[in-house]
Amino acid sequence: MNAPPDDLVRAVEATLFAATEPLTAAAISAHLGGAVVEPALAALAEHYAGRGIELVVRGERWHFQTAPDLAHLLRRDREEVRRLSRAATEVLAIVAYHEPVSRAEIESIRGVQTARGTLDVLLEAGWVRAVGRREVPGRPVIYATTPAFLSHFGLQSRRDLPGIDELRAAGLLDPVDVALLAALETGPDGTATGNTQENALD
Amino acid sequence: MNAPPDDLVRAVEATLFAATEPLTAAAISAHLGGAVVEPALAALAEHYAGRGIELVVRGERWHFQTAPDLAHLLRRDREEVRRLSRAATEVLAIVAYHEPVSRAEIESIRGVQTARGTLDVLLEAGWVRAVGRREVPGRPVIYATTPAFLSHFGLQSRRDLPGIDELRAAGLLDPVDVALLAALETGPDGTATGNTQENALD
Amino acid sequence: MPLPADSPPGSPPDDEAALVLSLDGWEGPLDLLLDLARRQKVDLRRISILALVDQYLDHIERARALRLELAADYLVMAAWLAYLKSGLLLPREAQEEPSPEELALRLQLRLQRLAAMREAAARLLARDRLGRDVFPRGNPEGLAVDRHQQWTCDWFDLVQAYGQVKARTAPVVHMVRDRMVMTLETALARVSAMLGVSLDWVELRDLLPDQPDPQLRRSALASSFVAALELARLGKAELAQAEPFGPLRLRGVPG
Repeated sequence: MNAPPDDLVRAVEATLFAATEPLTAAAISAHLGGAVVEPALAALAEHYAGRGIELVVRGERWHFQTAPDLAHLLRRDREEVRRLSRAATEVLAIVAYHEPVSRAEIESIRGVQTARGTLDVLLEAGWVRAVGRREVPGRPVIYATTPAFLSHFGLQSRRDLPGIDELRAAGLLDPVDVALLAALETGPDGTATGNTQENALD
Repeated sequence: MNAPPDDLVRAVEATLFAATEPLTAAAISAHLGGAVVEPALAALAEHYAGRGIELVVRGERWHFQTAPDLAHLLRRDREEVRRLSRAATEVLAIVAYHEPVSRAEIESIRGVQTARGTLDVLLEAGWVRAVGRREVPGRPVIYATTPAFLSHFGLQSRRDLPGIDELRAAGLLDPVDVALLAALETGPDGTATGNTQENALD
Repeated sequence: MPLPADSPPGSPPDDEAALVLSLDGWEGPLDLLLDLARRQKVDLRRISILALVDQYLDHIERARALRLELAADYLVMAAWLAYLKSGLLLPREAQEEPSPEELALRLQLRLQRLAAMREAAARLLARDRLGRDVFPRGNPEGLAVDRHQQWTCDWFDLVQAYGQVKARTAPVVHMVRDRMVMTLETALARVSAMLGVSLDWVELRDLLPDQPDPQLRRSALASSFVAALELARLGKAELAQAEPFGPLRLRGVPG
C-alpha cells in the first residue's frame, strides 16, 4: 500500500530495532559501512509518526519506543480480591475497639506478637492509618481506623461496634469460653472486660 | 503518506513491540481488554512486509524480528548463538520430525546411545521438553519441541519443518518395523526389497 | 570432522591415513555404514547391501591390522554383517525366519531413516535462526501486570475476632461449683449407727436419707453401698442378696 522502503532505510530500521541501547547517527553509520543515514532516519521518523511505535531522538541518540499515549496499555492492572487473614482481622478489630493504639498495645491485647506485615496489610487496605505518636518513652506510633474502614463495614461511626455484652448475647463468642466469661462476670473484682471496652468506646 | 492505523492496530503494535517474548493472539487480547486482535495482527503483518522489521507468527505466537535478508548487517559481533554438536543437531531433528519420541526411539534411529548431556543441551536451550510418558512397560519419558524451538528456527508450525511432507509421504518417519511390513507386502515389483535383492546378488 | 559427502568421487577407502582419521569421526557402526553406503553414489534405496557389507568388513579388517582399538559395537556389527552376507550368498534349504533379505531390507531402512534425519538437521540449521540471522527487539520495555490486592473482610468476622481476642486473653480463673454429696465418712457413720439399732435384716434402700434432690440420692446410695461393703469387710455386718440386682439386705453383727 505504501512504497517499499529502500535498502538503507530498512537497514537503519533493523539496526535500531535490534540495538540494545539508543544509537547516534554516527554509530548507525559506522555499523552500516559509513552510509549517510540522516535522510533514512528522517524518513523512518516520518513513517512511524502516529503509529503504535515511534522513532525518537534524545540527546542525539535515536531509538524506537512505544507511543506515549499507549503507555497505559502496557501496564495491565489486575485486582485480586483476598480475604483478610485471621491475624489481620484481629488486629483490625483491636484498632477499631481501642483506637488510638500502638503496636505494643495491640500485642498486649492479642497476647501474641504481631508480624510487621499484618499491620502493613491493614495500612495498604486503607482501613488503618498512623495518627501520631504516643508521648511516652520511645514515642511509639499510634494507629486508628479511617473513614474507608467505616464505609467498608457499613458503620456510621465506631460507636456502632457492638460491646462485649452484646457480642455474647448475639452468640458471637466462642462457646467454650461462655462458662469462663460467666465466671469472670460474677467474679469478685468487677468485670475487667466490660470496663476496658467501655473506656475504649468512650 | 499512508493512512494512520486505527487505535487497536496501534495498541497491538505497541504491545508486541514492548513484549519481551512472543505472544499468542489470546495473550495480546487479554492485555487489551479482550479486543478481537486477529484483524489487527493481519493488518500489521501486511504493513511490515518488506520493511526492515517484520511481524511473524511462530507456533501461534507473534513477534517482531528483523528481516532475514539483513542478517549480514546485524550479525557482526553477535555470534552468541549456541553451536550445536552434530549429535545434538541430529537428536533435535529426530525430536522435531517424530515428536513425541522417547530416548530409546531416538537411539534406535541414530544407532548409538545418546549421551545424557546431549538431550540436556536441548532441554536447557528450551527447544525440547518432556511432555509425558509413553504408556508402555517402563513408562519412558517422551519428548517434543517447544514454541521457542519454532521461533528460533523461524517455523510457523511443525508443518513448516523442511521436507516433512516428503519424508512422511516416503514413509521415512514411520518406524522401521512398519516400513518393513509395508515393503514386504508390496512385493518384488519396484520395491526396495526387489532392488536390494537384485543388487545384492549382482 | 570428515564429512562423508566431502570424500573425493570414487575414492576407494584404501588410504590408511584417511582410514585412521575417519575412524575417529564415526558415531557408531550405523554411522560408518551410512557413510560407506553414500560412497556407492546411488540412491540409498538402491544400494548394494553385499557391497556395503564387504566395505564394512574391509574397514574393520584394516583397522585391526593397524591394531586400532575398536569399540565392541563395531565388532558386533561386523559379526552380524558377516552372518548376513553368508545368508544372502549361500543356498538355503529351509526358509529361515527372518530371511536374510528381510534383515538386509531392515538395515537399509534404518540407513534411510538416519540419512533422512541427518539431512533434515542440516536443513533445519540452515534456516534463518533467531539471534543469528534475524533479531528480536534489542531492548524491549516489557509488559507489566500490576497486581492490586483488594482486601475484604466483613462485619461479622471483625466483631467475632474481637470477642475471641478478649476471651482468649482474659485471665484464666478455675472455679469448681459446690455439689451436694454424701461423703463416705458420713455414710459409714450413718449405716453403722443404724445397724446398731436393730439385729434384723434391713434393706440398704431403707437406710438412705429421705432426700428430694436426685443427685444427692444417688450420691447417698453409692456411699452407703460402699459403707456396707466396708462394714462387712471389718466383720461388723453381714450382706445378703437373693438374686442378681435384687434388694441388698444387711444385718449388724453384734460384738
